[in-house]
Amino acid sequence: MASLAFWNPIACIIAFVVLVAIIYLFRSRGQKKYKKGTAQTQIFLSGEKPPDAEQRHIRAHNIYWGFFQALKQYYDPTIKAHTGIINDYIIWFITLVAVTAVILFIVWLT
Amino acid sequence: MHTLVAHSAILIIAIPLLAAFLTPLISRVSKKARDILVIATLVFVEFLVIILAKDIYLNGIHIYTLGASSPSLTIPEHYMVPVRIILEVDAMSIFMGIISATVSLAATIYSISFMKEETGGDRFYTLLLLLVVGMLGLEFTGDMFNMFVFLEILSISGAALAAFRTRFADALEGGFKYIVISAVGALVILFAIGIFYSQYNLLNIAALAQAMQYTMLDKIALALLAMAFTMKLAGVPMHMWAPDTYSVAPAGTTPMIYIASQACLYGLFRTCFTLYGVTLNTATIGWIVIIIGVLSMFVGVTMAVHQSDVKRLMAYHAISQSGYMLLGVGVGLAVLGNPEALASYGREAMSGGIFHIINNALYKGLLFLTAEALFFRLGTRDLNKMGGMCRNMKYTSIFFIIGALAISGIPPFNGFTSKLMIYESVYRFNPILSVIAMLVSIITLASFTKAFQAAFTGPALPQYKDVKEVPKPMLIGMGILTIIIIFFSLFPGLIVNSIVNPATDALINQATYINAVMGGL
Amino acid sequence: MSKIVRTISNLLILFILTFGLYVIMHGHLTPGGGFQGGAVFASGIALLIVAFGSYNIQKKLKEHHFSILESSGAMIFIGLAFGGIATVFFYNFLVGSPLFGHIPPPGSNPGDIWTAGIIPLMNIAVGLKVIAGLSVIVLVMALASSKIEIEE
Amino acid sequence: MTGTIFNIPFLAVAALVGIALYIIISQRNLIKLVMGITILESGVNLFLITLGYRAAGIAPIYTNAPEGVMVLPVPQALTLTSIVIGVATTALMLSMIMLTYRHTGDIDSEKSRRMKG
Amino acid sequence: MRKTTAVISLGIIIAILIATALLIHPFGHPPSQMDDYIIENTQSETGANNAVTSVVFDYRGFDTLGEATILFTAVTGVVMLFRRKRQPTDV
Repeated sequence: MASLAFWNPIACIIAFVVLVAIIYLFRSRGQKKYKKGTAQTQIFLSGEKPPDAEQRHIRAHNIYWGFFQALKQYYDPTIKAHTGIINDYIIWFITLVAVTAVILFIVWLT
Repeated sequence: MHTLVAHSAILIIAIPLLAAFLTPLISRVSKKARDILVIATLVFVEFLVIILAKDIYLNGIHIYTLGASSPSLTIPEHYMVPVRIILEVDAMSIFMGIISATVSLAATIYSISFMKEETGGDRFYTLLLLLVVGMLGLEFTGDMFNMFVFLEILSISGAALAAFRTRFADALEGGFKYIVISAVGALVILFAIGIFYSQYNLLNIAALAQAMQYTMLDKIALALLAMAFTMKLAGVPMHMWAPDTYSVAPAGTTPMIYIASQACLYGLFRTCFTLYGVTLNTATIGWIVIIIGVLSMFVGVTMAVHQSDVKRLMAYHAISQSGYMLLGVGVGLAVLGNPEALASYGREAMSGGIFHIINNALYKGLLFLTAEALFFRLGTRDLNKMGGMCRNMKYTSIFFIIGALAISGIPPFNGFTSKLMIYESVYRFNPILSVIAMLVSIITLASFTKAFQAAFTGPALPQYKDVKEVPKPMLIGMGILTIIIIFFSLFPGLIVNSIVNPATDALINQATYINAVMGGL
Repeated sequence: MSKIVRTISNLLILFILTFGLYVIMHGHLTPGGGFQGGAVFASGIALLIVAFGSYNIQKKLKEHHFSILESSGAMIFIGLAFGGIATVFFYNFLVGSPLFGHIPPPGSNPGDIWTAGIIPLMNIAVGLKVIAGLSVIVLVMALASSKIEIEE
Repeated sequence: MTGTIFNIPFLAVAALVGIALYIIISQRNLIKLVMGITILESGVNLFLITLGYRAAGIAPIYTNAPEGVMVLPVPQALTLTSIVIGVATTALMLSMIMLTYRHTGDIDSEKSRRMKG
Repeated sequence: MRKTTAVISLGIIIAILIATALLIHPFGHPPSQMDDYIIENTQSETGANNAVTSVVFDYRGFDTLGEATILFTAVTGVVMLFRRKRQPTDV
């Protein structure tokens, strides 16, 4: 396989191990005074009380909001096409059969 | 041992069938015996598939004539056409067979703990075994009508399984959509079989391929067959049933229904490459396959990013990944009539596409199982309601990360290998297609980041404080797939050379397939 | 249903079931076979269900009886197919043996029931299966439409 | 193209399949949809069985057979298989519709739909 | 839009079907290389007088096994769908 000659998963594994070693090095040089369960682990928000866990979690529908807004012109018709009605699924099917048959016919003519 | 190998093709189909008939009787006696029977059957099938695969890679195509006085007597003495049903297992069939058997085994082990909390377990396992029979039969048969029969077994058992959780209205809706799509598709395929029968009075694939003249009627049959199989494998724009069905199917069966649709992909390839082969205007149909593939990749992934239901998200990714296979193999099909281009990049594109089938079956199966694990513990599929599951479900989140990295094509995981093969070879065919494929890969990563962020990271939510890790059988099921993924990631060259390239050659060399039955007549 | 329907069904059922069995048994000689005969037989049971109501039938004919019958029919069928595996799966191993093994004279003949090897046995197995399968479908759907839940 | 007039059975097949497809794509009532699929099935079955007819043929059964050319047996076997498959599919579809109706109180494919997008 | 597409496609499909009906072999004169073998040899090979049954259970017996399996699957599916449920339903 020509495409695999220059790429070897073992190299990736070695790179991964080296990366883990570097991370471990950074981590071992961190603050030794850190202790779990004390005020150190609490969220600090300028002295305010932090919001609930419910509020802090970024929900799935908020992620990539800008992406969907930018591609609104693509997404609106696409989602509208996914009607969820079984009859429409069959319409797509017979359309595709018709288109394929017509293409094969045209190619045969030329 | 020799006898076992000689009969293994039929035993792979008949043993799970026998077990399926036995399951309702056994489960009246003992539930435990039933579970053991099902698992033992699937382990035995896996074993048979492996020894059959070994035999095929050593000795070439395996032929089994049902009901004749000898398995190799394909054509009756002093006659010129095959009359009986012939099982014809070549490297491509056994490649699909390995996928089906492996994923089914993992998914069934996974299902055991799910079934402890549901009623109707004996029916569930019966249908599960019948689904395995349908897949393996579709892949191994060498007869058009027999293929239709197994397609129906696969569809009916798949639809019944998808509707298994009858307490939810959407489960019934998903099952109903699946069976309507399958019924229409299968009837269209039967119509095409009738067209072949009217012209050549043959039903055997190899004999039909030899007799094929590519008349006007054959063109009509090709359009019907190709589109019916494409609908069954959920190619855009006939993909809309797939998210509905995959998202409602109960634990463990989602990967199997997905693999069943991959068996229909095999049906499409068998039709295009073996049945029609070079008699067909391959560039035309190749381009049709490529366009459907590109559309599937793009529409699938962009719709996936938008989903907030975790299983729908993965179902759209399943559609998108099928696009890669269609693209890779479609490029091979488009240059089939051009030996120079085929040797320089067409064959590698096909290898990439076919390698992607097995990679995708593994990691997509793993991802479906992790999604089902979330549903099993949280009782919801809505990503908006999840969060912080890393703390409660450590192993599941590790499995999810591995699956997500593999599907997004991050090195060193196996998804990268096959995608790289597709990118490289497709680039030499048409650079734009390759660029779209890479873009889709990036959006895939983005959407899995979203799913991971929403479900697994974030602060511990109070309502899920008591959520525990999923039970052991589920972890074993996911673990099997993970181990195979890691193995495939470490030794891609070995896999490509030993099982993928023979499968590619089996598709390209139509004459070998024909000669195995017709004996060079 | 009314008394007339019930009386007539009581009379007819015997003929329907006998005809069904005849079609199953003579599948290798005359038009028909396991599927057709099974369908005739199951239509008799469907007639009973229509005439007497699914609730009354369900007291006598339970769903699991049919399930066992169907599984056994399927097992006999696949078992006969396995019987030939010494040669090939589905090999007609009874041709030439005393049981159903006669070879009929070529061309038009009056028909001999001891011919065709495993085919009559397979007809019976498939007949059992179809009887059980179609009856259980009709019974379960009739029960479900009258909102009676079936026993597991 | 000779003998076009004798191809009327095949035209009947075309009509049945066309009608069935029209029903499947236009009727929103799920029961009618299933009826459409059943008609499609009948059309395909008719197609298979007409393929096997030989002019002035007799049934391919030797028991007390009169003299004459026999029609092809394989299409009949295929049709038998196809009919049983049709029965199985229809039964399962109708059961699903019954349960859908219990859940949603509707058998309209648009109003009983829960999933889209 | 949807209606127009559907009507046009249906028109093309019906045209294809009619073309099939006209292009196919004349009714009553099919090619018969495979079936002639079965008609000739059904009595000597299987011993059955009824050629259709010999096709169903011998020459294409595996199809029949599949067909019986389909019926079995459908019955299993129907019984499974109407099984007694432990959990309450969501309506």
